[in-house]
Amino acid sequence: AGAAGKAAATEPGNPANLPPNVPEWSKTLGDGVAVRAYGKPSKHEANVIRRDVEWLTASRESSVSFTPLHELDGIITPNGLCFERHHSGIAELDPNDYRLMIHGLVDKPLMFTLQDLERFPRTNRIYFAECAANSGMEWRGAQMNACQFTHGMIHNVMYTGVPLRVLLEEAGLKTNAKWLLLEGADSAAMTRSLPLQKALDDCLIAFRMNGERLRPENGYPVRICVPGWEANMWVKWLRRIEVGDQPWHHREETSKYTDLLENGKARRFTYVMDAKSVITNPSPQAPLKHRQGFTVISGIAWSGRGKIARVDVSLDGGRNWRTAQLDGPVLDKSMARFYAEFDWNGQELFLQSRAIDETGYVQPTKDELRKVRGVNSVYHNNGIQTWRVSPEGEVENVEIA
Amino acid sequence: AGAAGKAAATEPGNPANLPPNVPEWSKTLGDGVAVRAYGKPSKHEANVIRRDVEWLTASRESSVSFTPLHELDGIITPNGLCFERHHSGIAELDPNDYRLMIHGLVDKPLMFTLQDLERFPRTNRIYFAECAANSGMEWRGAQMNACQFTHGMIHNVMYTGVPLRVLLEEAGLKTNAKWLLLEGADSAAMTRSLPLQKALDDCLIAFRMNGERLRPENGYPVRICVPGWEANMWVKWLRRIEVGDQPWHHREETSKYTDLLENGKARRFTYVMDAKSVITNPSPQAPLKHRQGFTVISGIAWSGRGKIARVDVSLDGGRNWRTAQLDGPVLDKSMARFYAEFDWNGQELFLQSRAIDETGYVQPTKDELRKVRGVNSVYHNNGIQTWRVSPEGEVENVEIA
Amino acid sequence: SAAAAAPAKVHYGIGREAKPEEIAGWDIDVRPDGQGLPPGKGTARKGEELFVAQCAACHGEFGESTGRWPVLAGGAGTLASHDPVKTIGSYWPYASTVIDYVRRAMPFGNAQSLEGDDLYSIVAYLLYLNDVITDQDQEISDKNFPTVKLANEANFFDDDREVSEKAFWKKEPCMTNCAAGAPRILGRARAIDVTPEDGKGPRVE
Amino acid sequence: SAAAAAPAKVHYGIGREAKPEEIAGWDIDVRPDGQGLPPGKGTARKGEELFVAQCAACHGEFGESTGRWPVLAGGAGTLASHDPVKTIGSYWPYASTVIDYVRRAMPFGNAQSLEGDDLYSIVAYLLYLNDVITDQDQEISDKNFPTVKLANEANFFDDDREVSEKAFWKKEPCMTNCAAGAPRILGRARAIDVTPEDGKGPRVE
Ligand code: HEC
Ligand code: HEC
Ligand SMILES: [Ca+2]
Ligand SMILES: [Ca+2]
Ligand SMILES: [Ca+2]
Ligand SMILES: [Ca+2]
Ligand SMILES: [Ca+2]
Ligand SMILES: [Ca+2]
Ligand SMILES: [Co+2]
Ligand SMILES: [Co+2]
Repeated sequence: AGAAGKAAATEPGNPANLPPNVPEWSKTLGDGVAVRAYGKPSKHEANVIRRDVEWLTASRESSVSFTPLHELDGIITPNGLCFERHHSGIAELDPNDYRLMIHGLVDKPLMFTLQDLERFPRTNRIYFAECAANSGMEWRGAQMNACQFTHGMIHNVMYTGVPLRVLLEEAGLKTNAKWLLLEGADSAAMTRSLPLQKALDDCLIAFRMNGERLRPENGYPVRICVPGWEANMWVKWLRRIEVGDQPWHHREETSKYTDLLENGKARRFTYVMDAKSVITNPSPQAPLKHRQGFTVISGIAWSGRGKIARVDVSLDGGRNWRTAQLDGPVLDKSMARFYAEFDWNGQELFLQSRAIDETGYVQPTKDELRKVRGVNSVYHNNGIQTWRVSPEGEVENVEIA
Repeated sequence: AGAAGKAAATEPGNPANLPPNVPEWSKTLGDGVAVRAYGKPSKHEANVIRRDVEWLTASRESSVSFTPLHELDGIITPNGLCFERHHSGIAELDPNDYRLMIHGLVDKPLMFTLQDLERFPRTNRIYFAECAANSGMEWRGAQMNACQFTHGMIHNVMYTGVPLRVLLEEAGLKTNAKWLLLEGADSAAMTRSLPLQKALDDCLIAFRMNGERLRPENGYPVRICVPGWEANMWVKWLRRIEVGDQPWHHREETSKYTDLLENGKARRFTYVMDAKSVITNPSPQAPLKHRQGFTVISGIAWSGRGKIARVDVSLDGGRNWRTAQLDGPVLDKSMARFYAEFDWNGQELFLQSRAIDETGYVQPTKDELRKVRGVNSVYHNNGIQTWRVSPEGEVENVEIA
Repeated sequence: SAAAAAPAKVHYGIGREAKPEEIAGWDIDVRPDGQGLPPGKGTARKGEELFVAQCAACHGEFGESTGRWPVLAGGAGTLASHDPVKTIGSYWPYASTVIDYVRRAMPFGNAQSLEGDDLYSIVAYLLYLNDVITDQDQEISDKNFPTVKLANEANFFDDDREVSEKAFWKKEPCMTNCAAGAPRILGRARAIDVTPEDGKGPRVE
Repeated sequence: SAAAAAPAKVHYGIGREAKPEEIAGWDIDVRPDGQGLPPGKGTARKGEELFVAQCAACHGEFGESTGRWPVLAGGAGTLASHDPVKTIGSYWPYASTVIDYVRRAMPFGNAQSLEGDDLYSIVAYLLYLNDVITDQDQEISDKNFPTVKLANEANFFDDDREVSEKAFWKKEPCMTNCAAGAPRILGRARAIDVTPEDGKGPRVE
């Protein structure tokens, strides 16, 4: 009775609203239908937001905000929480003034309105978009004490769009066409060079995310999806595609998004996002509040090379692994959700997860990665994350040997 | 040149923002990251909202708002646009005060906090929820001139939840357990009787939709998902589950949600939503603006009995049918998206779609349905919808012979 | 089905036992067999006054409704007509549903405020308005409530669509020349003109 | 791959031909081979004044940066060090990227405002700050720009991860006893303490 009494005492809530009492909301009327014509989350979820790290950049217009992965489950990122990366703030286009121009090595340069694009055959696909700099602050060791900041530069969305291939066919490609230049309408006029082969494979000219139109911060009205490839290439507010015979070597593929190795040489055109995973719950912002007993570990895994084949989880810092359960649809170049269950005895844990994709790639440890890349790469840090769980259930980002 | 000139003249947009000119948003900075910590749609999408039909009910607190299906694509309904059906307005629960009680014919009555529920094994599934009254205004003939109002009482969402089976096992079922009573915490204290067999099959005690927590208007913090069954059973703000040996015959399964036939007798416990489909584009709110040429017809199909196997589309009011293409994931008891392409010669069209599910059920015509049900049923109207497209591209809801 | 087989016994030890007094506070449902009836008694004569004070503003003094609020009485003999009026008397199968529903949901906006004798009295008045009881002074109570029967009970039958609508499972639905002649328009929503229009207030007609 | 085979020729007839003058207005990209260079010429001497007026507030008078804005010059010889400083001079492979980027994106907040001689002059000044050109009066222009070479060009190589990191494709990753002893903590984010905390303003250190 003593223990039960103690458990009850720690229960949250206002007794006036708990049984046997009948709370106000069971007696009186709430807001009617369509009062909230476009809905938003409960006021009690005000802490579930994108956050930025102000010291990272000189200005918020050229910066990043992070998805609160620890506050989500399943594989769909709601549109309001998709991480942002802008180079000159959110371009706010009027959809009537939207134009997409395709020119260069084509038979006939074309100009499309938004209405034009929406007339083409379209398709719906769920893809992750991960910034190549995701986990970039962790190369030299554990730095950010939050899953949101270590791994939150990723979102997973169902896009509706026209295969880029269809538009290129409409324009007609010259035989020497090999590369595309993608250009945004923001005031960074963001550009990236895209190999034609990828363009003809699975890229989408997307105008919808999760059913509705793109959000302004994600490229309204039109962005490109480059499935499995670094999100920097997913040019937002897409205004122009030029077809050429060589890459442009623009700022975002030279100064940035090249991976500096220890010997001072740099890898370029590192498009594919390697297989990666992270435990989202528990994590520093989402401690284990029950002191012991049945516990579900939850996380996400993804690979730019295809489907996730398997995820392993370790409770002891990588000494021993168990295979987690993949739940829900496991799709090509999409986040997959994994769960692993165990009975927590209340002792310290060192949680890790390890993704394996359908090509057989196994997510490396941070040390394995540093051995081949050094610590100056900035980008493509897909090393295995360790969370230490204290007996009190607090979780912190650590590096271990 | 004349024709090209004319085409250009009808293009939307402000020349100052069109090429060769460089618009303002390509020169100046927009809002920075995390300025919109929880994002919302572009101001140019202010018309993409849930709408109600005020003459339908005496008050908005007991009424319905409709999803703008014609403004969406793919199969995910964004949370802000999920149709609402309240019987006493939106109950606004404090999550700390949330309790779920399971009692009745169980070994041990249980009380759960929200945190408790989130500790159980959970799963993620995409399901449609359709109000049994969807299309209910159309029994006697074409009435609502909008896809939003003829078919908008449906949404399709990825839920995260605990299988109800798990919670019932935790409480332990008595051998005479046969039915459950589901009860909401709103001031209608909404109740429905649920057969135990369904409860043990695929029902979820859900706390998330599309990754984030349920929205207040959809049952925050906890609702039940009863896959494939009428949405009235998907009790929101779920506070109590009583296990019994017989149904309760409460107001929502006697006065309402029973289907009155022509002879005055009424069918009850009509849970399953029959296979159904509708063309969302074009539709009255989404006319065909191009006068002729390549055209994609788009729509959604779903069945409470399982997966959609096939959708056929007719351009001539059901005289001739072609099989549409299903796009994106085709899942159990989920919306599926279909497309059909044709070359519009600019003449009048009578568009119809016909869903077929994996059990072989074929969506009936409205006349076939009326022949067996009469016109007094209110609920479960899954008859084939006809949209007339005029040569000008205007679309209207018609009934045809 | 296999899915509905006896569940395996796995105990997670999550949550706690619900206390009897907690259950008592929330367990407000009533069944046709009388299970769950709260204690109390009342007559239609006593109920009339309460109904006029708390219910009639919406439902009308005789349950005939004001405006578009629900009609609660009348409609006998209309179910098989073109214009069925479904009320407690004409349609509902069980009287227990009245007591359950009024207790949990009415008055609209002041739910779970009625109990005991007031609840029974209002329900007695509703039964009286619906000719279910004919004596204004007849006492109904938790003791005799299960004996109150409604006229339409026998006219409900369980879902039989998979049998009665078997024809909708068609092997090969017609694909070409499925009907003769061009489509003929029988009705158009535009003519009825009750659709709210974008950007305008709703149109009530 | 099959996906990249020559596409079938299907024409939907959607959209219209883009006019040459429309393309000219938006086609602002510049390639290393000189394709796309806008007409113009300039010297570092002329560029200095423009740079001080329009760029130095953020990037510093000598490209050394103010606050946390990007550094544009210096860093020679640091790439293989613990603290690489990646600038136009130390890191960038192509000078064309400078002219392309400044033209499309700078000054920050007043993009696409620079053209012609001003653009070339500012770029000349940046090249001068980075010791790419040493004579302040050397004229660079659309004619001679492709001859400007940057020192680090040869140190870039194409993605080779599928070869150089082949070891990450492991047949059977270790499942038990994969390391000896208990985990030893080498570092903790808490100790660094730069994580913004919920409900507080960000902490800049
Ligand atoms: C302010 C208006 C209002 C008042 C006052 C009100 N009701 Fe209601 N009543 C409603 C509405 C609205 C509904 C339908 C609720 C729903 O299902 O969404 C309803 C439904 C009912 C029903 C079910 C009708 C059916 O056909 O299913 C009954 C019975 C009922 N009320 C009885 C009462 C009683 C008894 C009182 C007073 C103690 C009362 N009402 C007071 C508005 C009102
Ligand atoms: C108000 C601040 C500001 C001013 C003024 C400004 N810049 Fe910048 N500059 C930035 C920022 C911020 C970035 C990084 C933008 C991004 O990628 O998000 C940048 C990036 C650059 C880069 C690329 C740096 C790299 O390493 O990739 C160059 C080159 C540059 N600026 C040149 C200029 C020139 C030339 C001017 C003046 C004509 C100028 N800037 C004026 C803020 C400024
Ligand atoms: Ca009960
Ligand atoms: Ca009277
Ligand atoms: Ca009208
Ligand atoms: Ca060009
Ligand atoms: Ca100087
Ligand atoms: Ca701190
Ligand atoms: Co890269
Ligand atoms: Co039904």
